[in-house]
Amino acid sequence: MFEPKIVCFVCKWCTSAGADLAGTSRLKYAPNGINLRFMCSSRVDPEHVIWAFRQGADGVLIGGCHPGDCHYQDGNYRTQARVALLHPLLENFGIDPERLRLEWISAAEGKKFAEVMDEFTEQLRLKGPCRLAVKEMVG
Amino acid sequence: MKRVGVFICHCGINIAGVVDVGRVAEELGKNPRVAYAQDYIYMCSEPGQALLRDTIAKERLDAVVVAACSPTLHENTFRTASMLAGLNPYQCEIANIREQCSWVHEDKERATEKAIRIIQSAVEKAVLDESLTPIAVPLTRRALVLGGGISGIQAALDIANAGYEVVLVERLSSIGGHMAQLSETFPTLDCSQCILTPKMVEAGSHAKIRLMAYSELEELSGYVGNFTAKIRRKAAYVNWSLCTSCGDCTEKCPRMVPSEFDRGLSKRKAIYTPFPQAVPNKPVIDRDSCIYFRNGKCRLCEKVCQPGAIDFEQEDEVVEERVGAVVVATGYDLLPLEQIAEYGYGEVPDVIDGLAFERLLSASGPTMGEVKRPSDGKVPKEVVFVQCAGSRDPEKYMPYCSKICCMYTTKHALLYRHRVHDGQPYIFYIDVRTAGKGYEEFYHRAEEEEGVVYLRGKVSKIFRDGEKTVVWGTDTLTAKNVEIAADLVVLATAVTHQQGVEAVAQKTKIQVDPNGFFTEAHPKLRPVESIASGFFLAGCAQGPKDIPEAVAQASGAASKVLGLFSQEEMHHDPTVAYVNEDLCGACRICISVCPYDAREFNEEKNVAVVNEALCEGCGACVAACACGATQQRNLTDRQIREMINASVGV
Amino acid sequence: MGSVAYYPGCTLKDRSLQLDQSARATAEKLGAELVEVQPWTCCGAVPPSSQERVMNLVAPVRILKRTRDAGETILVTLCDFCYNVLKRANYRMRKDAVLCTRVNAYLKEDEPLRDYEPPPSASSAEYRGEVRVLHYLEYLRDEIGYAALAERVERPLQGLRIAPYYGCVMLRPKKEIELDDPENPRIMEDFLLALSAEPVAYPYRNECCGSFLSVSSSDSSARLCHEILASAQKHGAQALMVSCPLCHYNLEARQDEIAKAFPGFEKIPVFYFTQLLGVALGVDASALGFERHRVDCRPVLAQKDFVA
Amino acid sequence: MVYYVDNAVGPRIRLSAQRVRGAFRLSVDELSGQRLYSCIQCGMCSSGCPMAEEMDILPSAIMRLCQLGLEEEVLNCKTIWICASCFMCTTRCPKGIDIAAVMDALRQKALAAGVDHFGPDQIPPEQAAEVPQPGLVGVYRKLAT
Repeated sequence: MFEPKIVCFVCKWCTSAGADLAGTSRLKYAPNGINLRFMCSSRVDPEHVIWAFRQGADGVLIGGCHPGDCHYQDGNYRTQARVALLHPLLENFGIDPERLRLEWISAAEGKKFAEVMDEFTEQLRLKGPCRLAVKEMVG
Repeated sequence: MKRVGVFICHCGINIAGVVDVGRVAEELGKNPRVAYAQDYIYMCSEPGQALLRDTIAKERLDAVVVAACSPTLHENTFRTASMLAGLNPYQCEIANIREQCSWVHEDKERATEKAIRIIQSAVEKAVLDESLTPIAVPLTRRALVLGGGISGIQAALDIANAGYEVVLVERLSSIGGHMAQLSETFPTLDCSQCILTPKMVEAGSHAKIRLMAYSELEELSGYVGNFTAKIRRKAAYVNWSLCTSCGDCTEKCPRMVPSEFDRGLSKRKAIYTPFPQAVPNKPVIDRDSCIYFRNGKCRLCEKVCQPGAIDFEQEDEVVEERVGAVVVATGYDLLPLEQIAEYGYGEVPDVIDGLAFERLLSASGPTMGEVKRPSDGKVPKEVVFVQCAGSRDPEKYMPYCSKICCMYTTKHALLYRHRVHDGQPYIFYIDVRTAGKGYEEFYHRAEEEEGVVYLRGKVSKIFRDGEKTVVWGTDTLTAKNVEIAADLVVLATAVTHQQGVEAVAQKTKIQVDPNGFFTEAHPKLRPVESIASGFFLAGCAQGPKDIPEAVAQASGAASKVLGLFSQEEMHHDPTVAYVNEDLCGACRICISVCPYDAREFNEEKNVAVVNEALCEGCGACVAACACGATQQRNLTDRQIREMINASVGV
Repeated sequence: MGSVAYYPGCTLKDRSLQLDQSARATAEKLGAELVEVQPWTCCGAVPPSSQERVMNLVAPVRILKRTRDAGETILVTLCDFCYNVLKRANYRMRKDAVLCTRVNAYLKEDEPLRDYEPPPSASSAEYRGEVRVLHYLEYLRDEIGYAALAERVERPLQGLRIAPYYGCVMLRPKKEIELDDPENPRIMEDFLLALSAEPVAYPYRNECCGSFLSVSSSDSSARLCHEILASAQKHGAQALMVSCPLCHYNLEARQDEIAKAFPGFEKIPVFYFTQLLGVALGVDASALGFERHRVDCRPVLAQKDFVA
Repeated sequence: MVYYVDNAVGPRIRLSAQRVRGAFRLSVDELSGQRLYSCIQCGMCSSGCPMAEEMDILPSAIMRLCQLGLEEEVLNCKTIWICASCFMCTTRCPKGIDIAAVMDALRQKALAAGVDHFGPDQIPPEQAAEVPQPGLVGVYRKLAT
């Protein structure tokens, strides 16, 4: 079975804490994602997303606080706007926009984190490998 | 090349039961950037920490990665241990392989693979980590309190009594706020003036409090610990240092206007003190009403003032004060009757608001405590109280519950019964909310012992019919419509934000919610702080609340201020944004995205800069920077790229 | 145990003879004799409330006063209405001094008319609630003790699933009755356990059977009774147990009507608690008045060989 | 001229001190020995009433009508004749009001008007012969003068 590689940009205050909660609750989910912990989802530069795809990621998850809950007032709104702009751009690059997913996962939503990881993994399994892998580009 | 050490914790079987820690150590050892890799049963234990310290020294490590539990648990522990071994604490990274790996996966092979990638990614970050020191920020131990109501007074006194100076700014010519207008307070019925005036006097004469009445905040700049406030002292046209408070000027002034303090139920002069117990007890001339200012004649006050304190030439004065913290206690206002269409737009003379009724009940009020209605001065025999007048009405007025009305209306009805023994009070309500110590008992007392008739339903219309004011309501409990030919109607109008709150919010950069109340940093866990550092909230400026709550919040805000002042100097996480000035294209996008005003433009150098004291390190500006000039310390774009590489296994 | 002052009340002398009969037989088995304090009158039958309070209290207080004057400290009664009326009257005599004085004034007035000679020891002192009014169940629980009662059981009612029915006036209002917790009573369940029977737990045990409405609005009463009986059956009861004659009438004598109004309803026997006690203590079934029941109780007992 | 359909809400009721503090409520207070003003309209009496489904006005609403002095509505309702005096409400009232006593007081006031709600002709002889006495006394005492 194809196992997609997922890069997860998670904010420290909500989504990473939610992932920790999934752990303390001993929920089980697919081990395909690696969390990169930022202070805020608004630290995610669109370039980071593109870079991840170029380097062979099959999916990118950005996890932030729910609207209105951002630790930095409105960082998650910026993220939302950036993702909205990035989606058509990805399409232009030939990357299925569904491979970039934005989720609001609070510190209390361990279950949601686990569900999102499972669901996203399954979705990417069906899609197969992302064809913008660096090997292809170079090769 | 930096020598990075990796320590992999077994956490008993919590990690080692799923992740093959031996293999992880082996794999990491193969990474050319890793100088040392070792697994250990409990890294957080004292022997584990000793291992960390000893290895740092022995292997001359420049950075370490501890692969263990969530950084929220032991980042501090391992950074402190690293520091003891002579390493900069910012050279210690945590890889979370418990909560985000071993605890959530069952497939040992794949969990081990994932753990390796998590740690590799942390190693890549550590390789590029800089040694940092927390940013020290100097601190002015002096507080600014905006608003001289009970909350502001309480906060000012608490801070001043702890030995720090306070600048207490009040917009009106006397402190005291709305509490000074109240007759008696629920549920104990102690007289408001009796408990408030001693505090007013104390605040007015405290050696550590600089009271600036009749003043407003003009401008505020700086950041936590280092604010500069410009305060406008409005011209009173009376030299207060000469004034002896004799009152001759007020007595002789021929001009009468409605008294704001008495909610228009009495008249005051154009030169006046708002109420007899005012602090400071000095008059001001109301320029808009003064005959001299209007047509250049009169100056009677000047003639009778023996000390010669009247000064028609006085001008506003802007004073600059340096402070380290700001307590915002700007209070509340009531929704004007004029805005409530169905209750007569304020045009029915015997429809008044709660504060006006307080004045009618007050022994020092316009009627000396006798309840007389405004239209003809008769004692009202049937009084209707209408709750939620403008509250809980998202469609037309305020969506929220004003919180204090249930209790003060109950108090009104009860005090009315005490004053007018054969009077009948009715209270229309939607819910009676009595959450407070002794509140429910107070409500029962009114209902059972005083015969206050509670009617569950909202009044739909109020109109004048001869001498009577007719109230159309319903009693949903019997499902019958009712009408009452009342002699007086008291509306518990919505508690709203203070006038001019937008200006205060704009000057202080404190967030305001859609209803105009200042937003606390966290609704539960940080209820007295603003999200902007250095700003603290007290009283109704943050939301409707009663006196005990306002006082509690004020004391809470004061203790937060004192906590700030107790530090030697302030420290700030150094993982802030910085600018490579050579790359900056001066587009200023960073300035527009910063939620903290930490980004400024240096015109001289023509580059955007970072005020490190204000930067909270969110990274929004870094991501927004089009040319990569702005970076975040220890989370640079390069670091992120390396981390991505490691996590996808490139 | 000797003799115990006993107030049977009108119903037990007329329409619920089996309750009186079985109570006396069981008391005798337990070594106590229920002795009526003569002469007695109707207690008033309706629990006192409203302003008629004073007049309504005269009859029960007279009964209580005569009991005291006869040198008794306890008065045992069986009918729940009598119990409620006497106990509440007694409570008011203890708690309301003004009311007490007024009721006693009425009692003085009827002294010249009295048709009995007070015992020499009796004083004309005002009655102030000195007598303890006990329900027979209460007497069994508190004076004899359920543990002692269990030891006297000759025929344990093993395997008999009985739904105890409390009704209203035996427990309510709590403040004045204080027999048991009105929402979660135990007295009947513990009684059944003492007899080795199996008490059935069901939610309707303290719901109303309709009381006097069976006279004025029999449909209402039938509805309420059906709910009670059906609930007991649903929870596995073979029979119900009551102590109140009116409850018994509503729940048992009217089962024909209930069956008519609610198709599918199956009849279920309703015991007086004294009858079950009698069976358990080995009283001959002929002395327990089973023949007076509309729904024969004996088959349930015969199933287990408790009676022939 | 009446324009209302049957059981229409009816005209707006004019509340006044005279009504809410008037003789009716006071007399119910006195007859029942209860304080109607202590009722907080929680509805517990209604929710547990076994006869509620047959009533036209719930017990808690009866309390309310009394509080407002709406004598006519109360004394002309069916509820007071449907109450079985089971004391469920009395037992559960969080304010300790003996609602059953209030019902008794209301019946008494209604009966004072002279209209009986029950008479000997309404009971079949065979039933009269077997109903236990509390039932007979109860029905006459509560529903007739």
